[in-house]
Amino acid sequence: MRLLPTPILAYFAIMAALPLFMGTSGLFYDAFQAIFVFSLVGLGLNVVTGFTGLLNLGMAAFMAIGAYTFAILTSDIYPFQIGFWWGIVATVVIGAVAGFLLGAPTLGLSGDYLAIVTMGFGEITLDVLKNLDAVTKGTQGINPLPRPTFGSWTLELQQERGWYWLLLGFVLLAVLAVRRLERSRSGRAWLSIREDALASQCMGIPPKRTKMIAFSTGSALAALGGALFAALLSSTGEPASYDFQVSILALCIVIVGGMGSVAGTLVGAVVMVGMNSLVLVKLADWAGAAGVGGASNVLASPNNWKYLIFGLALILVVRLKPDGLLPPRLEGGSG
Amino acid sequence: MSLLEVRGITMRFGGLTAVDDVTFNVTEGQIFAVIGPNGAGKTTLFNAITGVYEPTDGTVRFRGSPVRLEPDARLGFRAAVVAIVAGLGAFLAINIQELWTVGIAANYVLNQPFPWEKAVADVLHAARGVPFAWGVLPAILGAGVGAGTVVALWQRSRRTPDLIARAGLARTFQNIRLFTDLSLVENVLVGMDSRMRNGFWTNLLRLPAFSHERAWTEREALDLLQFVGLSERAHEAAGSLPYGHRRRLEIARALASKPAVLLLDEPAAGMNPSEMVELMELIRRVRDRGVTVILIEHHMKLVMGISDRIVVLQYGKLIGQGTPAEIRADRRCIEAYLGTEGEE
Amino acid sequence: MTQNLPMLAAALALAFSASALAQSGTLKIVSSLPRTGSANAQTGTIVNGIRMAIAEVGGKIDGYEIAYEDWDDASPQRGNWDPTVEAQNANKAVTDPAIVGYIGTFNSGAAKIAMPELNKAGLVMISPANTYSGLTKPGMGEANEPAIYRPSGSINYFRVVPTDDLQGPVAAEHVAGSGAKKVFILHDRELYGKGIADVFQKRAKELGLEVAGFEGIDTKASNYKSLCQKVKFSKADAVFFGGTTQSNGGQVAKDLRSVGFTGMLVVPDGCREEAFIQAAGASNLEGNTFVTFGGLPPEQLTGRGAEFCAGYRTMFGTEPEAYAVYGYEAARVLLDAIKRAPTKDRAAILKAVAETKDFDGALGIWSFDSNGDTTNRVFSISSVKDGKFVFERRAGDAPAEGTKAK
Amino acid sequence: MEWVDFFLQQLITGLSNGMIIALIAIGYTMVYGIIELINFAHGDLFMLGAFLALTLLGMLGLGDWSGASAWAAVVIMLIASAGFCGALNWGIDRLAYKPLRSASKLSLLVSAIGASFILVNLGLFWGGLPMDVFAGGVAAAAPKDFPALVPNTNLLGEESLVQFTPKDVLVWVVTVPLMIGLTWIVTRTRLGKAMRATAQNPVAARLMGIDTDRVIGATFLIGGALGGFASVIYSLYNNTISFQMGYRAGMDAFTAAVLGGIGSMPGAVAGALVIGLVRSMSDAYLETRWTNTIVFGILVLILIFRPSGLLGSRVKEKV
Repeated sequence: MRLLPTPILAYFAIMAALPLFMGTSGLFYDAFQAIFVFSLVGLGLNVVTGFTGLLNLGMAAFMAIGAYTFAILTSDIYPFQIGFWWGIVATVVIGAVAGFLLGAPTLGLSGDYLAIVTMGFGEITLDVLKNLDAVTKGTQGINPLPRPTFGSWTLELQQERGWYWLLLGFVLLAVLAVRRLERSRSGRAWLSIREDALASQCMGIPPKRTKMIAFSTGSALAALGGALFAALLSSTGEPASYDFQVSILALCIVIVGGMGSVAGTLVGAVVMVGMNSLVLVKLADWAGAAGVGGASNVLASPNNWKYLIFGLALILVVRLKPDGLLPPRLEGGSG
Repeated sequence: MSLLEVRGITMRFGGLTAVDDVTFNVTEGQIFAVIGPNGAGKTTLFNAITGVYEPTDGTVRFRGSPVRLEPDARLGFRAAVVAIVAGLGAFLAINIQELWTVGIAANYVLNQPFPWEKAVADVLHAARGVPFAWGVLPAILGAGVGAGTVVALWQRSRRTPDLIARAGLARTFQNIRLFTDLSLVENVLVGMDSRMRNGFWTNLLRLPAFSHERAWTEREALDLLQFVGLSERAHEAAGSLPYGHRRRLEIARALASKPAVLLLDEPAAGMNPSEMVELMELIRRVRDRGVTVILIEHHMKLVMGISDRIVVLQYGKLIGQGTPAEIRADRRCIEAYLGTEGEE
Repeated sequence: MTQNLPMLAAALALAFSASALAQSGTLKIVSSLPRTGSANAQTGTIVNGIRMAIAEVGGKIDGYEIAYEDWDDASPQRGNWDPTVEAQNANKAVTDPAIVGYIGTFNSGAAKIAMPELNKAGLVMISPANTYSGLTKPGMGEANEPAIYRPSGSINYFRVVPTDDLQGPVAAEHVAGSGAKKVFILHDRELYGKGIADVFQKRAKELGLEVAGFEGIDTKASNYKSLCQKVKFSKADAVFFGGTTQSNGGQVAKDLRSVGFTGMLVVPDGCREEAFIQAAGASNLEGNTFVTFGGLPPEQLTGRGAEFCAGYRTMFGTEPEAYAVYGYEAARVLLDAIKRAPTKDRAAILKAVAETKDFDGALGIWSFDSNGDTTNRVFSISSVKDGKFVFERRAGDAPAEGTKAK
Repeated sequence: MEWVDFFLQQLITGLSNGMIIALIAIGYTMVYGIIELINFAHGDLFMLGAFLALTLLGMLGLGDWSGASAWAAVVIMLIASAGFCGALNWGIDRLAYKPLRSASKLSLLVSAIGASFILVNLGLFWGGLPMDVFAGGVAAAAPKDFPALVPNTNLLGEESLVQFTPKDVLVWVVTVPLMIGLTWIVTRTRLGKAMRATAQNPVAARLMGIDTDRVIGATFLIGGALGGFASVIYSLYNNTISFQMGYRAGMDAFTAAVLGGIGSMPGAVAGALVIGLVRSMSDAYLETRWTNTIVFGILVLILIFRPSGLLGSRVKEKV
């Protein structure tokens, strides 16, 4: 099988060409930049949950670690100021180390015990970021953050297309990395653990080591996503920007897309984040245009329906496509 | 010397003794069978040998060694490193606010060069002023918890199936456990993992060693599939195989690690007579590759036909062992087992 | 392959429909406030205030139609303001040439994200609710604040609410003035709550109050009984809570009383809404609870303010809440500037807003200072009686009439 | 000896909070035990139970609650909320989980997450009902005051520093018999046996003639009903409800279930009591802002040394 099967190639071709038809700014860019950030987080979670079968409910924590690492090391409110690119490198490394530190003592736990530990880790991370305000600026967030430079040229925040392609480039790199790993010894070991942990162990696959590599890889990708998220906003936002709901969003991306499918994760990110950033954002506008809406009571405001629509959409998707929109087999078999 | 020595293995689950003080030796190159009625503790014995269960009592020695991690310098080193890191971490976690303020915030002026030496000196000075309860105590606590964690985790991983598999004991399962979403080749490649040398980075960056290893492992995997007669379906998903072929794939997967011993748990279960003949043939060929075979089996024809040596279990106890001819002559064995099941 | 094409097509279609068209002759005002989730209660009244201000000018100024859009900067995932959405809103506003004014944000954290973007575009931004001092006042926040919010070098951000650095001391002075000796400070660890608690603590120490404790609460906890018992056992005779109704102020008040704490409780303007009394239970606030608030409460207003209250009642059928008047004031000052601006473009309107002087607003007569802050420094202190906020006295920089009488 | 008083006080508070968590945790652990689903919607179901109770109070009329009439109202609310949550939980199972029985565990999880979002939204709507108890519904999202039906008088005498109130009594009087009853159902009745059988091996249970769908439905019903009981007790104890309260309640309960050994009912109770105590001790002796960190830190530590929780048995996979 090819490293990048047709659906993935098609995705990148379409995505790379899309901005040519979309003008140079607008909601489209905001939505798709968010989609790409969450594609990275989703790819990370796909390694952990999709390939290795470890339920991780704390991806947002790794995003937060990435965002804050990047911010502390690059923002001009601190003396480090190592610049955008070294910041990204440091973020990936710290993300992997954070994954290792959480994983080392806990990856021996079975399924849902691990899930609650990762969920707890998410809560702890938020609290620590909030409480250590001398370092993290508490709920203020750290800002401003540097823009990426290419030689002497700097990508400014308004250059939406530039950011779009930059992020798409990062997604492409991540997809390449994940696909390469998936189709190597590490990937086979991950899949074998998901398929049958005991048989895998009896075949000589060391479970903890293997899970640890998956966990660190996933965390590193999530941290990268977090750093780019912060760079896009030029601020880390407040710690609550990385709360449990974000972890849930990442999980929904992977499962709705199709567990263990790289193409599925990419599509899952488009669907879930797109719904979040386009459909639900436009909902009030559409309702207003249709003459619905107002502040007279709780039901009249379209904003009050967002949870309901989001929830219904989730239930419907898994009901109609229990294996995800693009399960691995459609990707051309994992073989 | 025997290849595998089983000494006084006992397995208790709560009040139930599934395996009771079983002792036997397996010599290299044999086909060795474990028989006994249902519930005699055969699979439990296998699980105890392969590390799936930790035996309540008794030892298993393979090539004279117990195949388990012993406390060594590495463990001590690891515990020490983790203790230091955790201790420092606990100290920092509690005092980072103060230290950061003293070292970084107080010394940094926007857009001015940062006086690193002064910052370090300030931090060290401030660290010395941290009260005992907020400095030394958390550090000791952190170090203790860190070292304790290392030891607790190590304790649990002393004799795990992967260690035993890597030592050279491969196995199959009574209720076939393939990786159904993986292709046949990939199943075999998973079995070959212990012989692969390329690490994470080699595979990620596709360094030259990657393609070299990929080439020889895939070739060997295909050879193994050929050996068990499944090479035509090499790239299909294992889940699509018919039942009879799954056994063969499981055997190929187990052989991939080049084991010295292959443990087969009821390989002929659910097979028709002609399939069984093929299986006997396959087991012999496995033995001829130099692999010692230990099998659990109900089909007397198969067992008597290929085994060099047999042990008989009943209610977890070993009630007899010997060559097929000796077992056939042993009254207790016949009563316990052959008398009822032999009519099959 | 066949699976993902429809998805992409759908995304494409959406993106096309998203690009808005500028209509000539229409000036658009948008507000960016958290409209999903728990803050909706307060932001709803702000939006009402804005709608009312626009309705008062008949939706038209100098022949230009005034269109208003109520944007949400919260997402259902967060149930609160979401930095991504706020950034989207800012970008959306910058790129729509018809938009001449941005009313927002509710949360100071969100303002940090929107401010530099709008600043570069020269789009005027008026906040009805941000109180974090660092957004406008040099030296009050981080070293690089507020310069980082003004990349263009000029000011485009204004606010109609007095900042935390003024309100905190007012509360501290009230506590000290009441004869309390020992105060326990709680805060919600948010930008607003922690910020105001910090300045409260500073002022309280200056005034010679003993600070028995300074603690951040967990805003999602089901109760604070243990914490409140700690307050009670500390023998503090006053508690200051820096936080809002959303950050569980009601539960804090309730648990303080339920464990038998009888001292004074002082809360800032984030709690000055009916919802706070509802959440805390009126009986728990009766008598010994005080709320500080920038400006005078609706019923104390005279002139414009009184008109506002009457108008609000007729238009929406409810009493205006504290924040309604801020929304109203923000929109009015913007509309006033649009009217004064010689040309109806962003630059002229921005200039007109910055030049606002002695504005006859619902909150009194005030101007914007050189930082973009309101010169209105009148605070009021209210208590709760029979489930209603009752005006106690004026406080702050303005002459404190009637202080002595108390 | 003030510090003794203070400590005793924390013990009382911690245990009462813990018992409320325990009731919710049992709902989690029962559902988990039988279909291995982390039922994300459970916390939000609990939230709706509280809204129903408040609505009922509004319909009964907010008079002067005292003595017998207050206790009668409590009983009515308990029964109504338990019935409502039980039925709702059963309905959610039918609509959102049952069609996914054969699908992967994680699809089921996403369905539960979806259900949770919907319930939260319904809670928001509910808070906007034009009733006096919801303050006319003008501020739907705001937390609601839950009238103090149970007096806050100190049973140890008004001069005692330690407070032990009828609220604490209520928590124990309701939760302990419920747990005993539940234990009886699970260990002694036919339904209980069927539940345990289905939990152990649904296929075998079906072969033995057990209608597993009915058993699973009954489990959701009972688990939901416990959530309903818990919601009333919670509301009477804390006196505030909000449409977002399900998240924390659910998280605490789920943590308790895992801490005690997921699937084990005594474990859930033990875990909940530990969490209640740790929370109140940390609030009282350390800092509130670190409480969550301490709770989860302790959880991780316990799981490192006891990977199956406090009372969970280490089930070895059958090979």
